[in-house]
Amino acid sequence: MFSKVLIANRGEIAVRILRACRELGMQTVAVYSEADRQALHVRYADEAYYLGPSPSRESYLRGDKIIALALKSGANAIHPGYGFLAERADFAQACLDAGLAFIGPKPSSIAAMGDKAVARATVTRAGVPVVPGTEGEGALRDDELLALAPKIGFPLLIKATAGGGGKGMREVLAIEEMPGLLHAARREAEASFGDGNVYLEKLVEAARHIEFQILADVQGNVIHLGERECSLQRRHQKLLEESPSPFVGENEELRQRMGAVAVRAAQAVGYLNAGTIEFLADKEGNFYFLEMNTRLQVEHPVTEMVTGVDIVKEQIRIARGRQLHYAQEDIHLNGWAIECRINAEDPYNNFLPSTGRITHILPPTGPGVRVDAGVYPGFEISPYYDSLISKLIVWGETRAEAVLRMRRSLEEYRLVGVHTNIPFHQRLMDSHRFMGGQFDTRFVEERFSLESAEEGREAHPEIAAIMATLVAHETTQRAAQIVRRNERDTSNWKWLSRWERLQR
Amino acid sequence: MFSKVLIANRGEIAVRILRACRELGMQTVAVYSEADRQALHVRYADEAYYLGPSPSRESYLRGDKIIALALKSGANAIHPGYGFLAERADFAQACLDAGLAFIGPKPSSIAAMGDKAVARATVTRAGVPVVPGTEGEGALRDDELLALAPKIGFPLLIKATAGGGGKGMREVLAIEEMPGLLHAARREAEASFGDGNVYLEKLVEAARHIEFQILADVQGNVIHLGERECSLQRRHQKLLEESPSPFVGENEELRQRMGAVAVRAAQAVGYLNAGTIEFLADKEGNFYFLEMNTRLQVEHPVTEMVTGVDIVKEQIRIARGRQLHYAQEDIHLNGWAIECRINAEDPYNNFLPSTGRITHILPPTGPGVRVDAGVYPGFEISPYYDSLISKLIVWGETRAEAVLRMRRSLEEYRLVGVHTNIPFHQRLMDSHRFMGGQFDTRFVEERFSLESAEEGREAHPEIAAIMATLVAHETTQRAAQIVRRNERDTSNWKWLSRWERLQR
Amino acid sequence: MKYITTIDEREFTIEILEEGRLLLDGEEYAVDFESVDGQPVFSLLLNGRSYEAYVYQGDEGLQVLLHGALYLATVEDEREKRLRAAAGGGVVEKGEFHLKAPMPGLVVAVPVSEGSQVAKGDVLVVLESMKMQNELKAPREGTVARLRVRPGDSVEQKQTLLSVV
Amino acid sequence: MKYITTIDEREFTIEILEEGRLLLDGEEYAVDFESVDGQPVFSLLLNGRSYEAYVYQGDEGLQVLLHGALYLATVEDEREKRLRAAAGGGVVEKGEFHLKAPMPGLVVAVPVSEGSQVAKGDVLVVLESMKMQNELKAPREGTVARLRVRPGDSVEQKQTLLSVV
Repeated sequence: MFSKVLIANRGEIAVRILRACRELGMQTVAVYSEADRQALHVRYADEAYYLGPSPSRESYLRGDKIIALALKSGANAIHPGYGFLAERADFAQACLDAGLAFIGPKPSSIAAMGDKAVARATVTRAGVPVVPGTEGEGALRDDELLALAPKIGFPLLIKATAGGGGKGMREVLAIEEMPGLLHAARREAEASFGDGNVYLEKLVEAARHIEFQILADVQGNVIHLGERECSLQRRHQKLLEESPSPFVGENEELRQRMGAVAVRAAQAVGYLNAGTIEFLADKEGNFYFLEMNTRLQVEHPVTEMVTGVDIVKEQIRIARGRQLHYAQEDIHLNGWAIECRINAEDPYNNFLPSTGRITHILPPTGPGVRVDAGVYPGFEISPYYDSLISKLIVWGETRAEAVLRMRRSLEEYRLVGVHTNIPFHQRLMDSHRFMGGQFDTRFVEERFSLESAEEGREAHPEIAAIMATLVAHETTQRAAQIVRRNERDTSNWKWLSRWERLQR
Repeated sequence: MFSKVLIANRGEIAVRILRACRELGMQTVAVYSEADRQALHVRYADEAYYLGPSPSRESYLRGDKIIALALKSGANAIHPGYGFLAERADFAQACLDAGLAFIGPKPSSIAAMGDKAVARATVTRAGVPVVPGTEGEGALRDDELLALAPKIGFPLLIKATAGGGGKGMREVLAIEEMPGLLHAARREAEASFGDGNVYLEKLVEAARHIEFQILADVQGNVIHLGERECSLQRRHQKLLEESPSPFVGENEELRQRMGAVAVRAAQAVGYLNAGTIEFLADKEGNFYFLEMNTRLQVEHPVTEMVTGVDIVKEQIRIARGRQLHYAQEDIHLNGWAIECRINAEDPYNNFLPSTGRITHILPPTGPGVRVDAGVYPGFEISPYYDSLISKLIVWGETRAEAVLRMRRSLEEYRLVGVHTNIPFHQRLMDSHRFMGGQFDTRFVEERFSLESAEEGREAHPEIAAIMATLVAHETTQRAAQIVRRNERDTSNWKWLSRWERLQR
Repeated sequence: MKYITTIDEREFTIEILEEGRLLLDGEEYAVDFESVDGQPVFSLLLNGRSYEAYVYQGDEGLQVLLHGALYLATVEDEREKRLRAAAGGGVVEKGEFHLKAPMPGLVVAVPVSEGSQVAKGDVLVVLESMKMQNELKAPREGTVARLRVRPGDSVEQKQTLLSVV
Repeated sequence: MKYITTIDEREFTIEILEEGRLLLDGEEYAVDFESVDGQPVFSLLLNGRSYEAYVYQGDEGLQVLLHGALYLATVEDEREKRLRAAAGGGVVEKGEFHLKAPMPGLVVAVPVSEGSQVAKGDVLVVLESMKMQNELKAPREGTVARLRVRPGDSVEQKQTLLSVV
């Protein structure tokens, strides 16, 4: 049974895992790249070892070095966090081969869920619904596709086998228009990818992204911790998550049915530890398996806030061979939790990443507010890693209370030195569709813009004008003062007390 | 029904109340003294008005000015917070006379509970037990006291009517020694206070301070939100509070019995809004009414964390005439919460208050952690107000989890610029008696010292030596560099970019 | 001191008087304005109303982020305003545009070449940073000139990548 | 550079070598030492072990607050150490003690008068600050001299209140 854990990650999730380890009395080992010497995970860990240069492939992706450092430091378990090596079956296997516990699923489960076709086939055998389509059936001719189309149902999508990014994709509303659209799709696919093969997939209309948190122990117990709604995305990046889902809402029957399917999907690969089953759901309440994330998720805190379960501690207990703390009937969703991902990016400039030194932070606090962050005043945000710098999570007795609490928390949050997407979240909180829970996975990209969201709001241009003018005024005045002061005193350093020098 | 609230307070509690108002969609008005222009409550409120010079009696205690500012700004309710004017019946009455809602109890309840003898008589009539004694019975002769002593029971205390501070106080274990001790006590009281009168009071051995949170609405519903244990005190200042109480623990029968008595005590004065009934409890489970705090308490967050009730929001709803959100049977204590009061004081120098400018804060965050604070990096801690700068509250599924979480949170907390009592709390968390829940109101002062608590711990003098040496070394090196740099460049200011000047 | 401050083509005349007072379009206000912790975050009390905003120096004036909304402000004193009016007024509409890297990163694609005609909004360079692919677009139509990068290049912040003339 | 650092009467010999190495009582360690945000908070990696502490300049040396425990350290280089040894060694035990206000406040009581004999631990002045009454005590026995305050006085931080001779 292990008692010293190496955390093979950085940023907020490394800090999150360190905290769980510390509360369980485990010794901790951090690893860090050149850019991360001053990172919070290095400061919080009991031990910290240099891994390599800043680019991930030379540091956080060097599984060989990480395992060597674990062995050198006497760590006997590795927690991979999310991203980096978390879903690499070969890394999980290498840990086991080196005699280290891997705090996550078995390598075979990672591999099975990592290959989309294998995953689809595996869960289908277990009776889990997948988005109906012909993807797994190889290259079909037009007559074959036309014969299969009615079984899938309309509307459906023609998709290029080789492609992505919408090239070679066509939406089909009825069989009559299909031959022409097939022709157009194949021609575009051929032009774009040099491969004219296409397949059919049911179009899930007004799709919502709903996922279930799974926990499974070595004794074979598998439970779910209810769902999370993650439909608010931009460029396939989740921006805001909540639990429960406003779509599932008070439909406890649907929740339990989806949860049972999620448990079955996990059991289909003999799953162990924490994982997430992602579904697409349509307006009618049909839901389809999308994929399984065989690791801890960024958005796990919303589930923690409504269930009271500390998922990371439970991961560690499971990896130590303990039985789950909870049975399915112990799990109840209490109240409502929302998470906003705070990214270092400029919402007013096409969401371009923003780098720089953070000079000041005033995080929101108070009742029902949790902030998970990997940054602090003085820390430098580098261009090497993802732009997530903080997660703001709130809890309320109801969704309405949680939304209002998120609003006040976003308004309170001060972070100086890099741009953040906080204004984006503020506008989202004001949106009527968000407040009503009426959104799907296309909402942010197709029906929400920061500029138009600002139009309807109470604006204060006169206040902005006053503040800008006062800053400009003071800048001019100060500049003059600096010149004058300098003329008087050419030996500033003499005025530094010993203490001030010490603090430099 | 009011919609704009003036908060007649400062510091963390003003911020706490502002947050509740904001989440309820209320407009907010702050008031501030000269020292508090940059205080967080001024920054967070919709409006803020200058009250007067820094000393409280010229600012936060000026009820007349505060009421005038409420009327001027169009606020139609006042929340007094705790301290300052919160328990002044005349101020509450003046608010009502000015047509302002007072977010608190009726002036008559404040008055009745504010006079110790009246409070004692009132609750006694309602069948609430008080510490047995002869205090209310005037000056008695020795023979009368000797006759009453057996009814009170031993051990008991002889106390000086005029006195305090232990002068003229004697502990009596049996009737035989009482005549001699009476003589000595009277002589000492006479010498100290010029008044030899004494009274008898039952000695509550190993007393624990346990209080119940009460909520009462205008419809006459009165409920309690379970208890808080506040036995850890120093100079009658609470330092750490928890809910539930380790003393009451799983004895649900005792909890409900004490809760019912607390409700009865509140009803005895026709109580309205939030209040707290304080009890002293002894080892046998006897408990005695101590006093009622007719206001919000510093330690209300621990109750919020285990019940899920937002007490400040509930206060505002009650003051608006709404019925309580909860019935008694809705209230369940879920898990365990602990609060450490973080004071600006030096635990290594007799807990002397510490003033200065805060230059850096890294608060603990993550699962189960709440920080209520009224300070931020750049804020100046002045000598005018109390030393409470932050409250660190944690929640755990069990008391053990909460203690471990508090430990890691205290270790994470960085606050530079003033001394804090964080090291004191860290040592308290390590104490076996604290961990075991084995402490009474005398524990901190009589059986706990920072120095001896440090003795048993794993010490790292060699690490401290290295760090001190490296700091001294760098200081010397830097000082040399500053001299050299200055010799090269006598016009530093030229090197400031426009942006740097702007940031000054 | 009198300033003319423009936000979204709306002009405000702001005169700063002594002792914490100012005139906004002729109306007098009590004003108390302080930086928080020496940061570009400012607390303003204006006739008792409390506001707080970030104020940054941008390329084309001051950026004010207030209650989650961004305002672009240009502040001129009377002399500057008169000079600009005398010079014929108006910002120069044409001129060369130099595409600079907004952050350090790796060039992953350059879908244009020297001499390409581009329309406003066309993608000029795709830059990878923080694990995201970021499309840098043309702010106006024109012709690509002085293309200095190709896929695979690492670039520094503010490095010029190409020009649109 | 070689230093002799004393903590609780325990001496450590610490030699700082170049390139992130040092000798602690002759044993070599890899050392990486950085201030956090320019604050008197320091992060130390010592052979891979991670420590963080506040280091303050106190009146009698450096104060190191590490894992919630306070260490008082005096750091001397070899030359200073030799000089002190030559001077007969040891800190001066006697001499005057000047009681200074540790914070601004209001004097509420002065239970001694000029010429009073006091023992170590006797209360000299009671100072109210932050709503607390704080007892300032004698650090050693002696006679009260130059009493400069009386009840009701407001005092500034570090103002001398009286002396014990």
